[in-house]
Amino acid sequence: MADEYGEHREVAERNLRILEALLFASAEPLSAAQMAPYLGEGADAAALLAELEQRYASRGVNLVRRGDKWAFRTAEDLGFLLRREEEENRPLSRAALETLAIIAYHQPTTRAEIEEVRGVATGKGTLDLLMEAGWVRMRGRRRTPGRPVTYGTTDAFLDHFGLESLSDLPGLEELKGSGLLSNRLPPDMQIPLPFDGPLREDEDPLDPDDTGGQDVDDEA
Amino acid sequence: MADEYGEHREVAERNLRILEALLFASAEPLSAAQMAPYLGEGADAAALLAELEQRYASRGVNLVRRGDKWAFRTAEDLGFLLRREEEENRPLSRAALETLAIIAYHQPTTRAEIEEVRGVATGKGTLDLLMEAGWVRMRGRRRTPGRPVTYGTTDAFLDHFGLESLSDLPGLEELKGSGLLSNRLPPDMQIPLPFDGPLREDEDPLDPDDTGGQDVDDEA
Amino acid sequence: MADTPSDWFDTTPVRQPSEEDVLHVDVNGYEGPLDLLLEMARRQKVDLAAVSILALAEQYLAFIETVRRKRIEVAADYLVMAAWLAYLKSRLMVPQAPSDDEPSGEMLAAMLQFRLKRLEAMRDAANQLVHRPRLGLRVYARGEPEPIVVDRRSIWEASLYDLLKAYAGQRERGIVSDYAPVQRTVWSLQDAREILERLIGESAEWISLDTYLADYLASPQERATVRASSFSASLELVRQGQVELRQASTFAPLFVRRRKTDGQ
Repeated sequence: MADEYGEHREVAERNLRILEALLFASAEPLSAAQMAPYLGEGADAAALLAELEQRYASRGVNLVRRGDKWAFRTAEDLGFLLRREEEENRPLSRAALETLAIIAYHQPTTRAEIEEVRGVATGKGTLDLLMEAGWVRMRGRRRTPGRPVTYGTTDAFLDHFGLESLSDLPGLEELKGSGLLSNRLPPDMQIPLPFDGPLREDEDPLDPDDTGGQDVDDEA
Repeated sequence: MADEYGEHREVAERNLRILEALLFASAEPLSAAQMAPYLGEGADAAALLAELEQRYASRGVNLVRRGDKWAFRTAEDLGFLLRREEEENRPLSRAALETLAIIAYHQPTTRAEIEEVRGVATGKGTLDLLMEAGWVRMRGRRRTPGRPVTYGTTDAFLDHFGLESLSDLPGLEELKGSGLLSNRLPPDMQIPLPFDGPLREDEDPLDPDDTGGQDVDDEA
Repeated sequence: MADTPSDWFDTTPVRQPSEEDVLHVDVNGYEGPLDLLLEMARRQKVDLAAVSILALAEQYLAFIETVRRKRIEVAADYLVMAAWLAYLKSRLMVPQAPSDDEPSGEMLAAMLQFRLKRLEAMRDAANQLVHRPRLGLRVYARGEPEPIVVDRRSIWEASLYDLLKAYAGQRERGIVSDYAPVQRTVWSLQDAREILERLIGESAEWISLDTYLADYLASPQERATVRASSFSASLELVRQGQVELRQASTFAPLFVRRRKTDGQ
């Protein structure tokens, strides 16, 4: 009896080795049916795969099931090994800088309003980039037709630009004084006071599925 | 004491999992130095790799050493199962294979020496082809008149032909014993062994513009 | 899974089995004179160490002679070897004089034997190498490697000054476009036609077009568009039979008048 069992184990081990090699070398996940022809007569591929799955469960590489197919994959908790971050310093593009400035001064503001000030359409990538940089956030939705998303700046924005609060942003007179704005400006020109408090009267909270840089304007 | 050992094992297991993940993920062999940054502080990469090699020795996938690098490869005895349709798209010519063997066993060696062994001029395409395959590299220049380029094999050569190191070259011992690796008669002189380490005394580094299969002999 | 092993190394240029064939073989079939010699030695079916170098030299020389008699071009390598073997043969056959500094025939023969053995050894080595369990033929790497993904995280650089400059710049741009609209007058064909019809009225006199348009041509910015549009409009009126145009010569003033209708 012991002999028979030993022989059985030996056959099973050989089959397990074959499965290991097949799964390792394959460029795509394999089904039990695809691997069965390589196994010895009468082998139970499903049972062998279950055993292999068990054996690798605690290893750095796991045998995982994808639909009815199997593949070796790096253990999920070690996924970080396969990622490497490289940081790259890059100047912000002019479009992004302008968009950010408008959001900073005019917040809460919508994409349409940004475009009105800039005089050109704002690429979705620009807003995405500013949100990815952590400087701009979606605040809510304006209570106007189309319910456009309102944008505002973040604490990281203040932090990066060395501002204690938005009220530190220079006003009209200061901009003139520093020469950034010329003196021949129309007398009615105004620079808004940025507002980053809680939602305003004309703002609704974001919808539950407003997560990324989505904007209902796009779907219109 | 038992606790300390247990803790030590736990750390080792985690490091083994990391090595498994890294080596499984990569198609190319990795050196201990490349993997060390991912291991915990003070980990002995060499000892861990030896342990991993041992663990996988009887599996369908083995951890093999290729020069100073390591890689997971399917077990040699299962090769017959895995043979793929594609096989080799362009088999090596006899001239290329002989040249490769001469470089492997006689390295560092020059083109003139290769030609001496073969008794025939080596087409330039032959060396190019071997370098393109990634098996042969230019090592340096011999400190003799004409400063001929010296050639040697690469880690990819070891990997492709399943050799742990050059000392695994088939029949090396007998060749050494019979004096057939020497360049001249009488064969009772000191027998040079294939050497792919750093530049030898009689080798200079390559010139800055030695990139491809160029050889100063050609320009002469 | 292919079942034919890639045994190409052993199957490359098939060697001639009989002595007869050798004589007809193209020298180009060999990888040089050493290869040819090795082939001849092998055909003696003895260990290379036991091969008679003298007999080999004679066989080689005879072969080259045959080939040359057939006026087949023989590569220089083969001729150099033939010359060397002729020399070797003479050294082997003539006893060495004591005063002779040249290498003995035996030494030369040993050297040739060594080279043949070394070439054969390298060939065997190549054969063994190629039949090793090679990567991608018998041994496989991970079929679906998981490459390391490099996340390029951009650290955006912008100063408060950049930000303020961008903002001020935009606000000023907006103002400039509000206060200094660049207006360009363009006479449409429709406008030109209406003006022209009004000016010509019922005048049947030949009057130059420029005279009619004098008021409008005063402004230099508008001169081109006024001329172009009214000329086009006048052509249209001619086509409709309402006016007539006359020009004495190229670039001369263009005269226009109302066309007389029949029965008037």
